[in-house]
Amino acid sequence: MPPLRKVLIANRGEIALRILRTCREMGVDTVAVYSEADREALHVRFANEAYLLGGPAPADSYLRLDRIMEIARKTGADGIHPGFGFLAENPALVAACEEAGVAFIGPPVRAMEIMGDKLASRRAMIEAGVPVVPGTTDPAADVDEALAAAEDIGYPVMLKASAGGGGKGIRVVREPSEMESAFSTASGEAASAFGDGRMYVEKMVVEPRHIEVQVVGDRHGNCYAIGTRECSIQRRHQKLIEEAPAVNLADGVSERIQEAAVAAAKAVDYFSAGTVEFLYSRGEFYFLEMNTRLQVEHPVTEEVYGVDLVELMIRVAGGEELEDLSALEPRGHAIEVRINAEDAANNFMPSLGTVSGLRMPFGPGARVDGAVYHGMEITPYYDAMIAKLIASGADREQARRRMMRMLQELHIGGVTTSAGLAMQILQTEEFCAARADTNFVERYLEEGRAPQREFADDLEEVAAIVAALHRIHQGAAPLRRESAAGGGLSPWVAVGRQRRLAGRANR
Amino acid sequence: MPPLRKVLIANRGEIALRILRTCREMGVDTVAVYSEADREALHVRFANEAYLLGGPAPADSYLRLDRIMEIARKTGADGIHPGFGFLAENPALVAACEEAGVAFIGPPVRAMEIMGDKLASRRAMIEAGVPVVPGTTDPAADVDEALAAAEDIGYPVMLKASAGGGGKGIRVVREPSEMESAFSTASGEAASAFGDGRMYVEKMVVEPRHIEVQVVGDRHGNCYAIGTRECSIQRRHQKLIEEAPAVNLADGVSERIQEAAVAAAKAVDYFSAGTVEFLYSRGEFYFLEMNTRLQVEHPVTEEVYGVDLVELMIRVAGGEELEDLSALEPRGHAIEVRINAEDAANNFMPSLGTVSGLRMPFGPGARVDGAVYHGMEITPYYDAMIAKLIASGADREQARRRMMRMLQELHIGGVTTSAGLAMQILQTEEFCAARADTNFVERYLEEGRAPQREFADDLEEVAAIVAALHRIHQGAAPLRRESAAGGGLSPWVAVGRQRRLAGRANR
Amino acid sequence: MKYYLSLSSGREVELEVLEQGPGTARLLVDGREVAADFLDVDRLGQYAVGLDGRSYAASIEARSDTQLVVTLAGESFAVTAVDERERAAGELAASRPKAETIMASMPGIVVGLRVELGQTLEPGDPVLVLEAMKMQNEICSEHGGIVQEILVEAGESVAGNQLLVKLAPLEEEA
Amino acid sequence: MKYYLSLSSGREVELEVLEQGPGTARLLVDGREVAADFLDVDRLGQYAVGLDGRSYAASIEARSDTQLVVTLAGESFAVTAVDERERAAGELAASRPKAETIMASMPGIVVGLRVELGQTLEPGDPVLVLEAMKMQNEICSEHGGIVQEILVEAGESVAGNQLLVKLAPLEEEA
Repeated sequence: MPPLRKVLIANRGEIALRILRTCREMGVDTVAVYSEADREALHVRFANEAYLLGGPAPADSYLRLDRIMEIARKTGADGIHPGFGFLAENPALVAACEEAGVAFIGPPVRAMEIMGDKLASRRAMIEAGVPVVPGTTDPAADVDEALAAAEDIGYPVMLKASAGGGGKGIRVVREPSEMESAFSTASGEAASAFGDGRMYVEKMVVEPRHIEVQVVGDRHGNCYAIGTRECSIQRRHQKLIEEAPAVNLADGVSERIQEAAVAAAKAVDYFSAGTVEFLYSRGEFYFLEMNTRLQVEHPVTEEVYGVDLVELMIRVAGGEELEDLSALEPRGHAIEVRINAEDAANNFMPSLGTVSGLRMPFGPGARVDGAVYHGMEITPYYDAMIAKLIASGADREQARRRMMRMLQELHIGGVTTSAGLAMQILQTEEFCAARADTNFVERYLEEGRAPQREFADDLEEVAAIVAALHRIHQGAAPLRRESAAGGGLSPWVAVGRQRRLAGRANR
Repeated sequence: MPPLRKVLIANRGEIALRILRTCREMGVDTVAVYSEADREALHVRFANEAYLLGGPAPADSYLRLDRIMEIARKTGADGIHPGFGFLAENPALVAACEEAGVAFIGPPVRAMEIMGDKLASRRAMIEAGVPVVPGTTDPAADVDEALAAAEDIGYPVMLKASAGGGGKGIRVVREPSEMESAFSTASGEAASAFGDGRMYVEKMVVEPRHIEVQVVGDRHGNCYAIGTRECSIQRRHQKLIEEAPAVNLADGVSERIQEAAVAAAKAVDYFSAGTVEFLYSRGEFYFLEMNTRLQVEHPVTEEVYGVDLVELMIRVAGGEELEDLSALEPRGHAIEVRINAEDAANNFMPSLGTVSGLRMPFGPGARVDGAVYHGMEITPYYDAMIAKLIASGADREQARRRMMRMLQELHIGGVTTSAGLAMQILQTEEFCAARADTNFVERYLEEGRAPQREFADDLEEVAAIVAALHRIHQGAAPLRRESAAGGGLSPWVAVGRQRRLAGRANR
Repeated sequence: MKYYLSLSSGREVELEVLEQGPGTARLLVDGREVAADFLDVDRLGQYAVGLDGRSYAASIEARSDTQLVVTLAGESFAVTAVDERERAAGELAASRPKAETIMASMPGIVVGLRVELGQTLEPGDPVLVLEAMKMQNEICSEHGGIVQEILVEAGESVAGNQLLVKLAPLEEEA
Repeated sequence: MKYYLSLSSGREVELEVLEQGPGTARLLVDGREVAADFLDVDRLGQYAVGLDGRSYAASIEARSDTQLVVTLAGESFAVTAVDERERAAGELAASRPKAETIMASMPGIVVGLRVELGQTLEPGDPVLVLEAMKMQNEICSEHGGIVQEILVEAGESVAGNQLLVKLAPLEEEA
């Protein structure tokens, strides 16, 4: 199994670009694939070769396994990296790669199958001695079965898609009356997302924190844990802020949870990069699931350990035996904020539009992983995540303040993003003390708390003044223009108007 | 001496923004000052307070010590950071700070005075047992004295401004006939830059490499070396590419040169951050000068050691005793490329204009320190450096390839930059082997070598095709339009024309 | 000219323009005088703002003539900015009951309808579920009302800003 | 239409447009057929280019109608792109001797004059020293010639593109 020389990246956006960057740095050629909506995307422009898959809808493009394999064959790619989402956890891609003699840059198909099935993975973990949350071992076929199982376990319970992942197809059920609606929406979501609507029922862990472990293994039987991450800042099971390492854990938990993660990975003969997710509550941790792929939040681990996880995946896929990764020394702390094109003030509605004007945060400790560019159109076809900011510092507080500084510098014109909410969360007592649980964000939003701002100025008043200045600058309302007898606009107003026109021509 | 709470930044551009970022992260308020050319600059927009100094010329703005001290008084700033350039090495600023009871964020005035004088510093170094280059100990008043000194030392010699720094006022003189013109231009440059045209003569070290040491001391007598940097890639004594740590040194040199640097700093009771520069040739090193300020290339040290040098400077200025910095562990390698608005293909002429469109490199290991933004006007008043790219990697080769990747991603519309030259240099055998000396870039340019490209494609042909496509896309030449009988342009041509108009309106 | 600024937090600011020059203005903000300068940096929404020596990097997105989103120091503030005449006109309009139209805020697929013709809705009641960017979003009525017209079916793809459901004002019922 | 592309390295490329559609073209490049597509991304100089499946992020700066700087994979290439008609017109012009004007490529200060009226210059000879951005730059003659007019004095501030010195063609002397 020789080192890979040409990798097809079966993905788009930020993660395609992330993989492409490492390939370029390794001297590995890249083949991009794209939908009609993505012809000018950065992952296409920066690749060595690029081929059209089909229409913008994922089913017509990034999920077209047949087209992807055809392009791999045509271009002579010797590896395929699936990124995350789309085909990343689809065993059919692994099988197709094997058939075509192309290296799949990911784990073995058996590990993917077991970990992709909530119930099979629970069984495997119990066998391997990894602690799991009490719950059913068989899926509930319908609402009645789910109700019966919940009765046994005791409310509150979690209803989870058997084939699920990435936070989709999950609902909390606090009492029997909520079961019917939760079951139908979650099952529908799961059926649409994974083609499998089966659900199972699990005890709800009280005030859980989401702690996870990065693991990397090779095809020679080596498997290493590369530290912990905390991802408790989430809304509807979508992570918003992640960090490494996890802090504020009971004594010995960091070591024990990493050992459990390696045991979990070894139980399925895992290789490549993967993440073992746990719920942590009051000193105890429980296996939640294993994501058999690279994760959105992988950069915080890279920053703390000075390692390139995509590089490791490519080397493992090329058959290389890894050096001893347990010798990697952590340094400092890293925090990631996901920038989603969505409007937190308007029920997190996706914010579509054209990105006009972009000011990304630079400077010490500031990493940006993103595929966003001036002129980019945010379409409804794909995930709302358009960039990730990663702040590293000597300690958690420096990383936190650095991230605030980065968010202050960020400007993405034309769309509304989740950056403002992240800014508020970073300044809450709960975040500062590292004791937010996975329900914190939803509680925070429900409470409608006034933000605790570390910035001294009265920002609300400043915003009001700026809004007024904008109107004055624009020559303001029609009423005002009417009152300007003889059409005599002030020079300022005239300039303002010309500028607006120029700005429009550019959009 | 309490911790600083409000810092006035007596500088502009990239370095002002760099300092401001750390202040914000430390919770220290910032006062920006600006010239009429810089009202909309990022260092102004991101500061807490901002005040106009005067006209665009430095003498009317960033060199106006009186105005700066007045603003410090008015705003209640308790510290002043001078950055580099402008007043950074001017003892008058230190004196004014002392008089006003404001902390100068830099070294003691005596260290600045000694190190600011080439001859005084030579004497001090000889006394402290730090090796120096053979040369005169008194300045040459005129060409004849310089000729006599050179005769004693033996050609080739270096002619250096006594008050110099930053590569200005330096010339190589290979034989007596070159002395007159070299003396007059160098002395003129020095008189204009430092107000002091005195020159001295030094033996020219053969095939010298520029190796320097970052030192940081506090007011409690502690002084530490934080590793080495290599800055041999320079043209006309202006550094283009810098890296940390210096590699390919003879055994024991890294340790001995750091010890010598600390001895040099201690000889002048140094505190704050400073750099001791050495020439290195064939296993030996010689003291060149000490820069008593933060340096352009400080980020490579920050990346390798995980430290924030501006933070250390602010803490030292607040009277804090530093933790033991010799305990800092280096990790990996970092390379910096300066992006100057200048045209290497046209004798490095400054490239002025408006920045239109900006695509900065992101991703793992990519740091950008810059003050450049879409719409920024590059004026002739200030330094040509508009950004710095810093690539960090697990080793030198990863950092080098990462920097190439970053340069490939970089796009700064509207101006010509030095990025292309850096890209070529990074791919030379000499750079790859870390054996380029300080004359390498000039030799490389004179030779007119064909670039050794690691990118497989025939880029020249692609560039030619792209140029043709651009012309075709634009509806091309007037000749073509004439030939379109009846004014019937193809839809493509029409669209191309509209787009061009829109683009222009935006500029 | 006077401006009335309302923030989404409920806060109100009253502002009067005392004097204006090119890029500068002297303002009276809730009775306090403020010297302002205001510079459009890139014609793409970035502004350099100075208020009595304080400095701000502001971003402005105009949702309409009077609905502005101002981003400052990492946070966004929705501001309704009306001048004195618009305010007088607005007060008149506010006294009339509101008919409501439910629009698609983005292109997507209607995966479920939650209402029937003639049904009475309270403010905040769900109207339909729209799927976009792989997330299902419940679209709710702002003011409530009576379902007058349903223009889409479940399963239908809709464009951004497409009209989906019309509500008649509740008051008309009484 | 045929295009003649000259690179600063001296390389020449001949290109013929066989067919063109919106954003696509079929080209004959030095006799080899190439399928191209070309997309203006941001109207600010960034283009997405595809050539037979190879992909490029190209930046283009137009210095004039025919003088283009193309940046690709981190390097910039100065390309002179003329079509067949321009080439025919150009060949005519090239047969005439060239008068040269020395312009200020940027605003700055003339810190030294290196020539006198009537002096004969070889190609590459220095004409004057211009200080800008704190660096002194020697401005040289491209084609050489006889100094006909000196329009500035040492110490004078000059604007960008200001005419500094006029040279008469050398051939006129003979």
